[in-house]
Amino acid sequence: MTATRNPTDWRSDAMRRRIARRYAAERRFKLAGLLAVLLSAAFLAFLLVTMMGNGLRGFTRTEIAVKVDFPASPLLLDPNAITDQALANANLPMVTGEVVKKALGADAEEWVSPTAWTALRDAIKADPKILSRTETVRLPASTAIDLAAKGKGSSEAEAAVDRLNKAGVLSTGFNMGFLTASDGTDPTQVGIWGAFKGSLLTMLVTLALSFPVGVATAVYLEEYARKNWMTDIIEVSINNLAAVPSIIFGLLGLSIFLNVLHLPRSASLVGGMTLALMTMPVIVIAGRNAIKSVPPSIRDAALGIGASPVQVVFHHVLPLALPGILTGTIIGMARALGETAPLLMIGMRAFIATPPGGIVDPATVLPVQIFLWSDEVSKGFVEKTSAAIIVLLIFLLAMNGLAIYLRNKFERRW
Amino acid sequence: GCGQQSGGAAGGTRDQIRAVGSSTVYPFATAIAEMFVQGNAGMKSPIIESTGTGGGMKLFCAGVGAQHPDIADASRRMKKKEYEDCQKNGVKDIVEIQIGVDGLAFAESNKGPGFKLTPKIVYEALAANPYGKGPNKAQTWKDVDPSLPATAISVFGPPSTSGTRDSLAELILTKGCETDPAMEALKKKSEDEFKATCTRIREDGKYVDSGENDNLIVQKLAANPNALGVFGFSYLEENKDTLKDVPINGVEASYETVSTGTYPGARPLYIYVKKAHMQAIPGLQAYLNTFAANWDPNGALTKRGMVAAPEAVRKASAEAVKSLPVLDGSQLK
Amino acid sequence: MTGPAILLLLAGLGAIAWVSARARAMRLQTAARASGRRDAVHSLPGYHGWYVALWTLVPAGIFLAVWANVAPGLVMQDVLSSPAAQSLPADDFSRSAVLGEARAIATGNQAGAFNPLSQGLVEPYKDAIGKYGIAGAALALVLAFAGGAYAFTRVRPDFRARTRVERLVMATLLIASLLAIITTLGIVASLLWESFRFFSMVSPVDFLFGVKWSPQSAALGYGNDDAFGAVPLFWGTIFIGAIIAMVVAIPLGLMSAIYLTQYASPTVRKWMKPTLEMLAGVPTVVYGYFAALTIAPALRDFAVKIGIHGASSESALAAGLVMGVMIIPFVSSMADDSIAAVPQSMRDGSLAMGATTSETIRRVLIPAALPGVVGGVLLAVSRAIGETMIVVMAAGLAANLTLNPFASVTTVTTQIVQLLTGDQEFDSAKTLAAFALGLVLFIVTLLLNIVALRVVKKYREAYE
Amino acid sequence: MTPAVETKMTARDVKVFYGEKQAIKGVSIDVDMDNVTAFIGPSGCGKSTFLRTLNRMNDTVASARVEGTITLDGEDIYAPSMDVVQLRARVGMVFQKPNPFPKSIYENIAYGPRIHGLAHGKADLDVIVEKSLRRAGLWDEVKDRLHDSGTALSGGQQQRLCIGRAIAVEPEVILMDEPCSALDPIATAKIEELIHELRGRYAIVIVTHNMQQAARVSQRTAFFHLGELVEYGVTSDIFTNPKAERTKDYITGRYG
Amino acid sequence: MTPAVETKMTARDVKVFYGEKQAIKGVSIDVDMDNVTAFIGPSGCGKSTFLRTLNRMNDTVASARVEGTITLDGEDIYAPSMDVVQLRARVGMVFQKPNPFPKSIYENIAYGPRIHGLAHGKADLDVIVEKSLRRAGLWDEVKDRLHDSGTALSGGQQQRLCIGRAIAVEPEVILMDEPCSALDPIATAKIEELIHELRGRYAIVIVTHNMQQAARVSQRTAFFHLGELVEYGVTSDIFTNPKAERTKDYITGRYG
Ligand SMILES: Nc1ncnc2c1ncn2[C@@H]1O[C@H](COP(=O)(O)OP(=O)(O)OP(=O)(O)O)[C@@H](O)[C@H]1O
Ligand SMILES: Nc1ncnc2c1ncn2[C@@H]1O[C@H](COP(=O)(O)OP(=O)(O)OP(=O)(O)O)[C@@H](O)[C@H]1O
Ligand SMILES: [Mg+2]
Ligand SMILES: [Mg+2]
Ligand SMILES: O=P([O-])([O-])[O-]
Repeated sequence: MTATRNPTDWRSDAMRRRIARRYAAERRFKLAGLLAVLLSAAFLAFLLVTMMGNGLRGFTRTEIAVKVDFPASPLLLDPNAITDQALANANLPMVTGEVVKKALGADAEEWVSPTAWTALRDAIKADPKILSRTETVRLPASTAIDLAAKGKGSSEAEAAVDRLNKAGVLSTGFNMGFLTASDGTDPTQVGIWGAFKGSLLTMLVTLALSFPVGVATAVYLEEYARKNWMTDIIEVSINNLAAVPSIIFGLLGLSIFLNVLHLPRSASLVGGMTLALMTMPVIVIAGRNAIKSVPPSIRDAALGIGASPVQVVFHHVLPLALPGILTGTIIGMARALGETAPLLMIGMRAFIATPPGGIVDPATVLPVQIFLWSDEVSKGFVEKTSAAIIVLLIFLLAMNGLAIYLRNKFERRW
Repeated sequence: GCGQQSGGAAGGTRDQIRAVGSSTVYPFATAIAEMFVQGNAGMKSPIIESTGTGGGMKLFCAGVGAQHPDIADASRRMKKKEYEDCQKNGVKDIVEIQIGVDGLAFAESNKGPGFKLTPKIVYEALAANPYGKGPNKAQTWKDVDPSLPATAISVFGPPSTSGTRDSLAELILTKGCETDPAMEALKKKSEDEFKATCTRIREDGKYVDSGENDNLIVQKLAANPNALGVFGFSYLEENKDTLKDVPINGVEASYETVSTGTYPGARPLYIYVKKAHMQAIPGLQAYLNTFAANWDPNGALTKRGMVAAPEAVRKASAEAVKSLPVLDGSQLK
Repeated sequence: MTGPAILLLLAGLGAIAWVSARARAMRLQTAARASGRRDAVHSLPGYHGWYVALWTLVPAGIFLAVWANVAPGLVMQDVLSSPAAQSLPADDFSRSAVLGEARAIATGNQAGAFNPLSQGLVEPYKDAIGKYGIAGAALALVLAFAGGAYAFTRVRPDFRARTRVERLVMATLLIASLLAIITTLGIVASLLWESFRFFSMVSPVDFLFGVKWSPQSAALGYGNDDAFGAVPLFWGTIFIGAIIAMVVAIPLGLMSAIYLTQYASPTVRKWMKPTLEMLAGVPTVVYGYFAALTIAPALRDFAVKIGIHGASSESALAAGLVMGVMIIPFVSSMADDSIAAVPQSMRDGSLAMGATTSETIRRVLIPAALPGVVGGVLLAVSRAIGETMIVVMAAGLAANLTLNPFASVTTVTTQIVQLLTGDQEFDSAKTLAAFALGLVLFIVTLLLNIVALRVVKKYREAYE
Repeated sequence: MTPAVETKMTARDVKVFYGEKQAIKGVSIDVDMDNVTAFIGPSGCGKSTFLRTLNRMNDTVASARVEGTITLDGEDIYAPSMDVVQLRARVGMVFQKPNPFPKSIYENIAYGPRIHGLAHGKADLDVIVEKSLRRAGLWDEVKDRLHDSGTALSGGQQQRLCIGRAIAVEPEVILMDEPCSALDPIATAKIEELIHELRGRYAIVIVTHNMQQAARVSQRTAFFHLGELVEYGVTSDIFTNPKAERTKDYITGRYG
Repeated sequence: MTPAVETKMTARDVKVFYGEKQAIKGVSIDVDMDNVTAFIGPSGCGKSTFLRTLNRMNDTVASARVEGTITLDGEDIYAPSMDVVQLRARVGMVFQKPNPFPKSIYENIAYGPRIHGLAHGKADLDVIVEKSLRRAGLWDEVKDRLHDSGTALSGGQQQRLCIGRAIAVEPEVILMDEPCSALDPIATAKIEELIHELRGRYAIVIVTHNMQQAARVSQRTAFFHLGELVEYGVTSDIFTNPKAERTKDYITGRYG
């Protein structure tokens, strides 16, 4: 041992400077942390704002009010025999063109959407008596006019919009069709209902398969499995499945469900099965954690008065773990709802203009619809893509929000 | 459960039309699908997948039955090899219908330098092995032709499964290649070698294979003023505000030049239908009729950027829709 | 008898079995209890009910499942032996087409025949289907009755019905958990099988070490030689997922976790944590769209402005940057967990020595949590390299071996999508290459995952 | 050591292993009906382990293995014919930390009778619940809030609830593992009082680390050390006149 | 209660709140240099809480709030001018469970001097490490494996390492919160011996739940109950002749 050291002089200048330096470092470090948080949040905000900026316009559409003198139009329809087929045979697209030209001028045909005649059809269907009088019908504007009316159009279209505005026939309103229609070729006419229903059916299949299996597995592994090689393999499999890239599940779906089992291509059934394989491990892991967090003292209590192991689990452990399991399930389902890549592999990327009727019908899902629209030629699709993204995000955020709420609400400190 | 119903025997059921193939035809096929649904009350919407002409042909020729598509969309004619493939798999009676014409358009961003190209330039810029003289060394357009700017060669184009790519090879590259007389000799010597020399595209990143989505190419071009893009004429039409045409041999791609065939990149568009499916799949005939009703010069398809076929061709096609003549494989190349 | 009807009938039988067995057990037990012996009664009456109901339903159900697979064959045989079947075409393909159509008409799935031959087979089909339908239903009912009766005779006060029922519950649970293994095996088998076919066309050495990737030219018939060198793909994947994305995600994720756990007030934490978690909830297709439409062009403009002319509008940087943002919550939640797992006593120990918070974090907490953090980063890397939509939409298809972040590179997942969408020919090297790539991806993520979990587990154990 | 009372449970040469490790090294003991038996000993000596062999709660620990014979009313409780579920109903258990189910007070008590089918109808069950709560000395405190959550009670009340829960299935033996160690002195006193009242009706075994408590509530005391039963006898003898050296050292606070 | 020794720390009417709940209810006490002061009392009475006010470790608990005055050498340690970092270096702390950093033995000791800049160069640091380990009575046991992990030591060694770690920054006061409760009797004896040796060089405060230990190591004992300081005085007095009734009850094992 060397000579005893002098007690530290905490008041010396050197020590004071040192401490000041240490506090400065402390502040810098804290600031770096704050910046990291803010930067991450800013990115999220930027993303959301961009999507909103582009997408909100997608929920509206421009309409042109056209006065239609039905008796004078080249329409050959008997007001007393309006059937779908009669309407289909009436060559409405041509009639619509004529009507528009008559009302707004020779070049006006370009201004309404190519599918504007459906508005005419719907008006006649709603009230066949219309055929005997003059009536104002609101026809959806073409993409060019629509964009120009929203301030993003070409110069010609803007000139046309000016003219229409002067005539007072242009109006912009909420686009109900966007929520009720399906995929289409004309951006003013497309909607998300088909894809949304496809998503719904797919999620239904996913949930029906992954939830029972996932919970059963979690219960077995956490409560009953003895530690042996088989449990080890199951555990390793599940942990690994949870980390397998989603596209690999797509490959599995393609080569097994489609090519070996010959299940129908593009169907929600196969999509749901593929996503179920992906979601199951998430539920298992969440379920195990939830079960694990039920304190052993509850099990002891039940066992101690003579409950069987199965009763212990079904009477006590599962009800207590349920919020945790549900949280995990919602998170897993949210992930599945946003998943795109594996579904591309099994052909859920086709153009399908009618909503699927069941789980074996060809369908697409919201994220894939977004992907498809993002590749569309017409510029009108940009805002529709963003609008669809907004819808998807609302759902996902709601699901995640629900999960967070559940987690906070039922978070127990035993 | 479902496997037994739809798989197994070829019967099964499908009440929706299924079409696959060309991304060039895709917008027209979907537009027709939409009109078909609106014009035929109670019909389900056809399912249309854009796989590229080649990919579509493979699916189409895989067999007859519910799990195989009814229609193949094509931006070039069916190849002999594909026809034989079809025959081998029991797809015997095929009906060929030309629906219109398209131009193989070259485009650049509005901010681009204003290229002027010839097939020869394109060939020398893009060939893997120009005139069989070893790997392509051209880095900038100027290396190919002194009149062009010294910007790096960068062409976005469709992949090998696409009919557009085949058209590029046939209509432009081969023409450019044939400007060298030595190639004539080569063609006589070995067809295969000639094909490889004249159509194989370089793979060193100068030609960027951009997938089936022509729209992606459009977006990338808009963002990249020094690049060129190759795609269907309709895409150019739709994006006139961001892109401009690059003339070939001094001819601009326009409705007139394409329809009259003066534009070197003009090519026919087809759909192929399985005759065996005509009665099995509800609405198939009506779908074809809808096509026929809309391919006139002032029809709905031209509004979407398709170029109408010459009058005579349209007449023949309309006749084909009615009588459904079986394609004779011996005419194919 | 139709499927739903028989199922409904069985369900009814099950319910009856449950109710009657339960009632009987209750009666018997009341009598037995009077004897006073505690073990005279074993299970609650409800368990007897379940026991008998299960014996009624399970054997019959299993039989029906088997029957549903056997019956079509029997029906087919019957139909083939009918006189109308003698005129069927010889070749299998058209023959099964006709049979399939006839069956579809017979079961009401199709309205009319387009092959005249099949119309004649509709009646034989209807007959056969009806015959075997009734046979199957009858057998199922017999089984249900037999099972139920057997079980019913066993209802006695001290019969251990609960044990039996619980055994079945356990078996069900076990079977469910085996599904994970089956899925894993399915993945491995399908990947291995297709990859094996691929490697019989292309040498694995060329695939793993080749530097030229041009499957399109292979598909055009220029030969498979040196068209499938996957090194540029591997590089692109690593460049985007393991380098650029991590450069973004690690500092931001780690520092966010530190700030939120160690500095932020409870209110800030309560709001910011879910906000950051939202980044993980945004679907990748949205990130892809955002990267392709907003970030990539901006980056390209920026690059051109600072004088990088070769900048591509599909730069590795755009995809990597956005992917990094997506990964932030993974890193931060793993870091959060690891830091939280460091015992409070470590923190106290350091603070009690007079260390500042940041000194404690940097010199005690992070070193102590390092294995956990590293494990988390490995998991994040495995997540990033498997990510598909962002790169499909924002990264390029050009297989470049480059270090320039503004250049375009392609990744394994992009190529898988590219190779498999549309063209589905299952024996070309081009299609199979997708599976070989999938196999590599699977193995790599698996290894990363195993290593990461090991590391994390070891680390957890250290503080238990 | 051989009192003239009814012997309820006997253990003969019981050994317990956790994997390789032996936690109980051949313990023989008789538990009788009219006395409260206390197990004392330093931490880790195996008191809890041994207690849990008496109602086979050790079955739930995968690594645990029990050798030797334990009988209840002369019947081997480890015999294959013994139904564990019934055994545990007959040999009730109260744990160190009060562990009521997160259900209502009523449901806590009613759970056992329900799964064992002891009640016929709601009225019957009500009677059982009231009786059990009365015996557990909790009735007056909770009779107006039977449908409040059991976890909302104070620690001492919770522990009495747990005792009531055990009583509700009419056990013959009650095992208590340090039932007061998580409680404050007042609650402790209440539980001790309750044990006094329950004595005679049930055979009671209590593990405690508090020697004063053992002295207060028990008539027989067993001293464990390192998995062995060092000394077993009348409580007052053990505390005033321990025979073994180790017992003496422990009681005078030399270790533990 | 007023001995003629140097007073190191004083507390005057200290109150501590955890949120709404008051854990310390006005405690005044003097800690002096030459004695070991022991805090005893039943679990939850506030011993740890009060100890932690002495080096402001309670600052790290968000809900904790301290009222009253505490001085170190006459300086108010809760004054805004007081630097917590310095304070904690001057008032060291040893915890209940040994908590060496997961670093080498050397690094564990060197940590404090490093962050406070007490060593000038490697050689100087080596000297500090050796001296601290010697004082903690650990040098001979670890001198050949200074670069092994500190967590690889036995529990008793770890606790001595923690004491050495505290010593290395030259503190003036050392606070120990039940430093032996996680240790076996032999390790406990070693630590008690160490405390004897350290006495006089540092003012030492030790919390213990083991009354024998308090009797063995301390010269002054403070008895806490329900957040109050019930009695404070010379250890032998407290144990043989407690003034307060509560103290007496506690010492004779009536509760706790
Ligand atoms: N589940 C287990 N696995 C392995 N060893 C165990 C297990 N439970 C207890 N032990 C070991 O068995 C021995 C006896 O433990 P037991 O809990 O019976 O002691 P105890 O006397 O009740 O102690 P305490 O007073 O702390 O409760 C101890 O060494 C303990 O570490
Ligand atoms: N972080 C905290 N938040 C709220 N209450 C606390 C906190 N820490 C301690 N308490 C409460 O303050 C009171 C005194 O606790 P303290 O830990 O000081 O007691 P103790 O005498 O050290 O007990 P033990 O001997 O068990 O360590 C207790 O009622 C305790 O529940
Ligand atoms: Mg114990
Ligand atoms: Mg304490
Ligand atoms: O998609 P293609 O038209 O290029 O085949």
